[in-house]
Amino acid sequence: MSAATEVTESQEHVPTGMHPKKLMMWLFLASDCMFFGTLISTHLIYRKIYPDVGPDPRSIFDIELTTGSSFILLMSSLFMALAVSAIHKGELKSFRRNTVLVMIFGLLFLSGQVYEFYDFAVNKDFKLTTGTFGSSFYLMTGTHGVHVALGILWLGSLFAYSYTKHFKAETHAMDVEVAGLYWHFVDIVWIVIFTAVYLLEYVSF
Amino acid sequence: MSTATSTAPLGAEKADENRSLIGLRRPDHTTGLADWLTTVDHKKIAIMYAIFSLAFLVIGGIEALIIRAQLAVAENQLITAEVYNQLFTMHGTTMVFLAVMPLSAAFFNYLVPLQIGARDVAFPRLNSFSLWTFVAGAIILNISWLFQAANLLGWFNPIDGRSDIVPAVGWFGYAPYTDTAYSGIGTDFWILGLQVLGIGSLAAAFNFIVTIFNMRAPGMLMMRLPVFTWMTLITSFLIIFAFPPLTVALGELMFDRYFGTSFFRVEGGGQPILWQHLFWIFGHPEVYILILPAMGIISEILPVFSRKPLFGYSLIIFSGAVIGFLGFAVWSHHMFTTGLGTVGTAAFSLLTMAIAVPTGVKIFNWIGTLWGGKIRFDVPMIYGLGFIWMFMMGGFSGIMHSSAPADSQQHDTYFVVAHFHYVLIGGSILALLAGLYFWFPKVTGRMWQGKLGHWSAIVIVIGLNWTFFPMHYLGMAGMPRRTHTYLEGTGWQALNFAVTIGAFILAVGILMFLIDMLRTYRKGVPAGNDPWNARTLEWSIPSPPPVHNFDRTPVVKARDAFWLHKFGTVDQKIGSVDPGAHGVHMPSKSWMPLLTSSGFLVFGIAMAMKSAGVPLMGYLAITGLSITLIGIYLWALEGPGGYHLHPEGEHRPH
Amino acid sequence: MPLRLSIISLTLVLSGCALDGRQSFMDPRGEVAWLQYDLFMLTVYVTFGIFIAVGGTLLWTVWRYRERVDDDPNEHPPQSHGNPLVEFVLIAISIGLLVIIAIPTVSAIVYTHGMPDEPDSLLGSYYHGDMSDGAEEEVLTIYAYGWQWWFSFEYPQLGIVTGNELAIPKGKVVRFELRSKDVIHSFWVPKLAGKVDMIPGRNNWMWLRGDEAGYFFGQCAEYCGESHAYMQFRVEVMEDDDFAEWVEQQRQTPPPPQEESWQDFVVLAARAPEKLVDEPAVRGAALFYGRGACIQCHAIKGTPAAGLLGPDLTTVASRKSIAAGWMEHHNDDFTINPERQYENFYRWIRESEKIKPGNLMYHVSGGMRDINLSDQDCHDLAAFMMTLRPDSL
Amino acid sequence: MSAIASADPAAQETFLREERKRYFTFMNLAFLMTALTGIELVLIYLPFPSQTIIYFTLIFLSLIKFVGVIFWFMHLLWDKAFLTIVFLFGMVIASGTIAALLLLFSEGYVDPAMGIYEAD
Repeated sequence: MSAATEVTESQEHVPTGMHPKKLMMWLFLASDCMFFGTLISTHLIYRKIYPDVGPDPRSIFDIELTTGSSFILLMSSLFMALAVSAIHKGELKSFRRNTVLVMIFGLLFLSGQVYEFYDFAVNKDFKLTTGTFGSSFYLMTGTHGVHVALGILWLGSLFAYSYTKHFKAETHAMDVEVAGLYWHFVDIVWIVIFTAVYLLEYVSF
Repeated sequence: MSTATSTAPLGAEKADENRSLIGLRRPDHTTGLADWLTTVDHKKIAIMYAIFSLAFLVIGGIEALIIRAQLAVAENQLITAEVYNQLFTMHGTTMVFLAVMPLSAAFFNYLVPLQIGARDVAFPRLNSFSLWTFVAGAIILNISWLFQAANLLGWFNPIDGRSDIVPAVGWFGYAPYTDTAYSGIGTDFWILGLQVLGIGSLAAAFNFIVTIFNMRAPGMLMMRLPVFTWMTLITSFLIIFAFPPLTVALGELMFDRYFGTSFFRVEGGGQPILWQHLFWIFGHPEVYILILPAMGIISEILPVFSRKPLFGYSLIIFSGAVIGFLGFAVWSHHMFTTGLGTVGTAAFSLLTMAIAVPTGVKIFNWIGTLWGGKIRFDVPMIYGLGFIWMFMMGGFSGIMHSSAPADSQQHDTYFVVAHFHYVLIGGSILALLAGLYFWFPKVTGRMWQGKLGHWSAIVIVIGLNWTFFPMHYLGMAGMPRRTHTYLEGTGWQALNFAVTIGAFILAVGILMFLIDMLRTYRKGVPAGNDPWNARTLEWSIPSPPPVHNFDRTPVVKARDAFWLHKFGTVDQKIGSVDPGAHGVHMPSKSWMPLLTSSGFLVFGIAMAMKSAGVPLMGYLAITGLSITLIGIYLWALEGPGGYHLHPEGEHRPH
Repeated sequence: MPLRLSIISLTLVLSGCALDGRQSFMDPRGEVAWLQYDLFMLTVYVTFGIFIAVGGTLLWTVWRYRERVDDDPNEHPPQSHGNPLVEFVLIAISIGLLVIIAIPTVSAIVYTHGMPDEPDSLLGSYYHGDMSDGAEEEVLTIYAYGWQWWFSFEYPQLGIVTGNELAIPKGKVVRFELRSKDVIHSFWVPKLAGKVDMIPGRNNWMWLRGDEAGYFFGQCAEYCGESHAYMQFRVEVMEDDDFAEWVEQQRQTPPPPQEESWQDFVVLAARAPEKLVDEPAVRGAALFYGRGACIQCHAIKGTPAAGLLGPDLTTVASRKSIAAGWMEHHNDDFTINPERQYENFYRWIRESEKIKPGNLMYHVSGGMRDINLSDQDCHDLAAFMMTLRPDSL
Repeated sequence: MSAIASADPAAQETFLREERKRYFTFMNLAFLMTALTGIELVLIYLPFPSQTIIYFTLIFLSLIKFVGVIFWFMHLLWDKAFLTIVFLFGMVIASGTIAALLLLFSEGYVDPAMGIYEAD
């Protein structure tokens, strides 16, 4: 049940040997690299040219919390990989268990982000409108959060779909794998953001 | 005609299978409006793309004519500065996003599956979604004219300071002029329209890449692909890498306007120059998105009318790829006057010059194709030769721009206007018109009579040169672009008057072209399968092609497959794959792409109205997004659908 | 066929247009513009050479290999697929031709992006009046600000401010610091130098050298809103003595039309308008400082008018145009025509919104839109404007 | 590449064995990445004399995690090379653009006279 895909079937001959949905997803992810690349470069440019404008990131960031969030997202990626593995093996129960874990960890990550935003905005007076730092920080991490939320929605739909009679491990393994690719990509974007936006702020030359 | 006469879904007994999880049935209209709204047939989608884009070509052209009428004489009062600014903004945006890009998309859609021997694109419903999303974006942009009319009649009044209703920020909308302090809700229409158009373009590009890689007929190796398909592939890659920066830039601008961020707002520390960088990171590849399909079309037409294979096939493809790749490394040459610094200016200057090499290679190879051939001057060829000549001239002024110090004089003058109209009309549009003539017999099965087509090509080329060649001199004489009038003392009157006459000649040419197309469609003589003695697979099937394209999937043995099929050795003949007992599998129609796209339309207009201060519009915008989400779910739950066709008899390429 | 068309339009163009028009970059009068002109002509020669070679080949090919009536339609020409050697040679030639353009381009970029080292151009070497400390050892630096839709020019070393018209000494390097007050504008005097944008939030600069005395036309070259077309300015390149005199003139302050000081005049105009001399210029001055609210935005040095949003009017009547160069009142020899000048002042005050739609003077709150000026008031203000000129002019 | 589509029981058996092996690969990778994340946190608190080394170490560590996810979790190691090429193409253009933008922007051009946000 991947949205927006319908392959013209009975194309016996696939010259590249790549499933169209998978190829499509990788193309989308390549394109998304440019998307997040632009968001991240906006942030880094403003941090570069206005290093002293806005609040000091070290005084507002809660790096332990963010590290925890990163850990959570990494773990969700592990379960995602296991869920994909399970569906390929035809183990529906294992697939469901792992998918639920992915969603739980995804939700944990999101609640961490919601807490972080709340903490910044209310306790530390760092808002969306707080100059360029606030603008680029919130738009970038917020967009990432939206990606996570959409991923949870997608996996949740697949999870619910797996209880219907239409769901078969053989025919839907690719749908799960494609959703998994998306989820992992969201994870690697966070790996980049965690280093470029959070950790490197703590390095002082 | 095709022996497979039945286009209705066969096997009504399978109707249950076509029901979705929640009981929705896939539509199966075969006639009327519903057929066009729900179709997933790449050929019908292509025809709709073509019709919409030609309509917008006319609208954009009328805008240009009003602009030229205003500039015909010095200190003219025909239209106000405000309307003039709206006209050039909408002219640019319309021509780039609503005329040339979708016209290229029409060719992608029609030809790629035919040229690679496929039944349809890889994701037929997604293809339909791309079309309707394009339509939604086009409506969002152009509905601003209606709101302006309503405003003049007093029916619609935006909140104070937002009364600038039609976009007037130029097609690249430089910040901070796009901020709420300087421009009205026209900018919102512009942002949202482009954002929606971007979604449609991205979806189409993913679709074509997958199609070209995965749907090729047996034996259609990458290096046997027709050049047009190759250029489609490169263009699609450009789209998937170029549009995300635009999406982000527009998103940031939207946040500035709606939520008070300061990405480009100087009061909050934003740097307006960042917008220029992000826009041109998109904008320069976009230029190649406009021209590469045209190059592909020309590379198809020249060999056919010279009766000779394309000269340097691999080099043409390689240079196309190099142009595409370098396109991401030269964006700042649009910004030579913004103070990039010595190193930046020099680097972008040199990289820009480098692009001249692969472009030159293409022109050399086209001449090489003509060399030693037997050149037949039919209408597509006249347009095609006009393309080479005009595109070459546009390329020369391009080389002149690449020298940054010289460019600092030409930048934002009519010299630049002349340059990009030579490459966009003389390049893209001439090639697209050549392609329309070339494939028109295939699409409609009709062939034109008389010489109107020849004359249209000649009049368009005359009008083009008459209009844009003097603009070089206007630029040298210092006339800046985007000025709605000029003083008498500047000495620009004579040329401007001449240019205006030229613009009307060009318009007459386009009109002749439209009349000829319409006349041929109504009264053309039957064209036959292969009127040009052509070289590629699409000419091996009936005109117009049957809904399933190929009765039997062809097996390709060589490049220029159909030519060698006709004139080559026995082992170069096109083979075929037996479809087997279950026949040809066809995708079912669907309402869901249209529904999903309509959510964008609601969202776009509601957001602009929110900016205008109309109450409750925020909720309507959310409703729009919900419609899209519901559409996606219903789409996914629609079930696989599909039906089988049994083309009767032995319909093979002959 | 297209070549013939090009030739026709070329002749048409050459007869219709002289490239020595007042904003033509084909008629350079300054060091930087010359450099850019030479580079441009180099690209023209190179591309024209390619045009002749490639275009000629194309024409010849099309002619030579056209299908003839007596050709057998079923006969196929030799099916050649390409020739790597030809391709290689052509690519090499293209690269060679580009190098011819690239080398002077890079050297010109480096040259125009750095200040030339010319001792003659130091301010102390040609100007001997008052200037700020240390300015003798610097080149003349002018801060140019773009506004919607006019320019202001500050000479911080010399302590003068002017609007839309500025003067620079002949043969001396002048540095421009380019700033914007609202949206992006571009500073461009085609005959002196190519353009550099004025971008809000960003420090841009350029240098230029006017090598010939004269009156030069400039224009904003970046789309900046409704009245973009009306945003022009003038640069006067002067001999050293003339420049020194011009600076002195710009420093003068106008005497009050009545009373000892401007303060007293303003008070009188407000408290006892009946005691004012009944002359148009005096009534106009009273309006300017009183009901007209002009001083909200305009400054006249040495008087209570110190507004910052509009052009400095201290010596406005010494300028050869108003409304950012759109309304001209000079004779052919660039001397002022007083009748046309008066007419321009009157029309500008009377109908500024028609002349320059969207302008701030009309639209600002408390601006002309909100003030009901009678026809007589406009004449009075125009008469007052006519008095704002240094005595010696 | 859904290998279960394969009807061949032998191939199916190989595939399942591969999948079981991957389970441990995934586990090990996850532990490694957890450890790396921990190290990153410790690194920024270390009073290390050369911050440059820390800077590059952090980038290097995130690169390891990045490669780990795309090649193992996302199966690029076992998939068609073409997918890797497509994705890396996007990565190269994106990182090239980021690098070029960062080089083009510098503090020197910022106009301090304009209203830059001040921390309160």
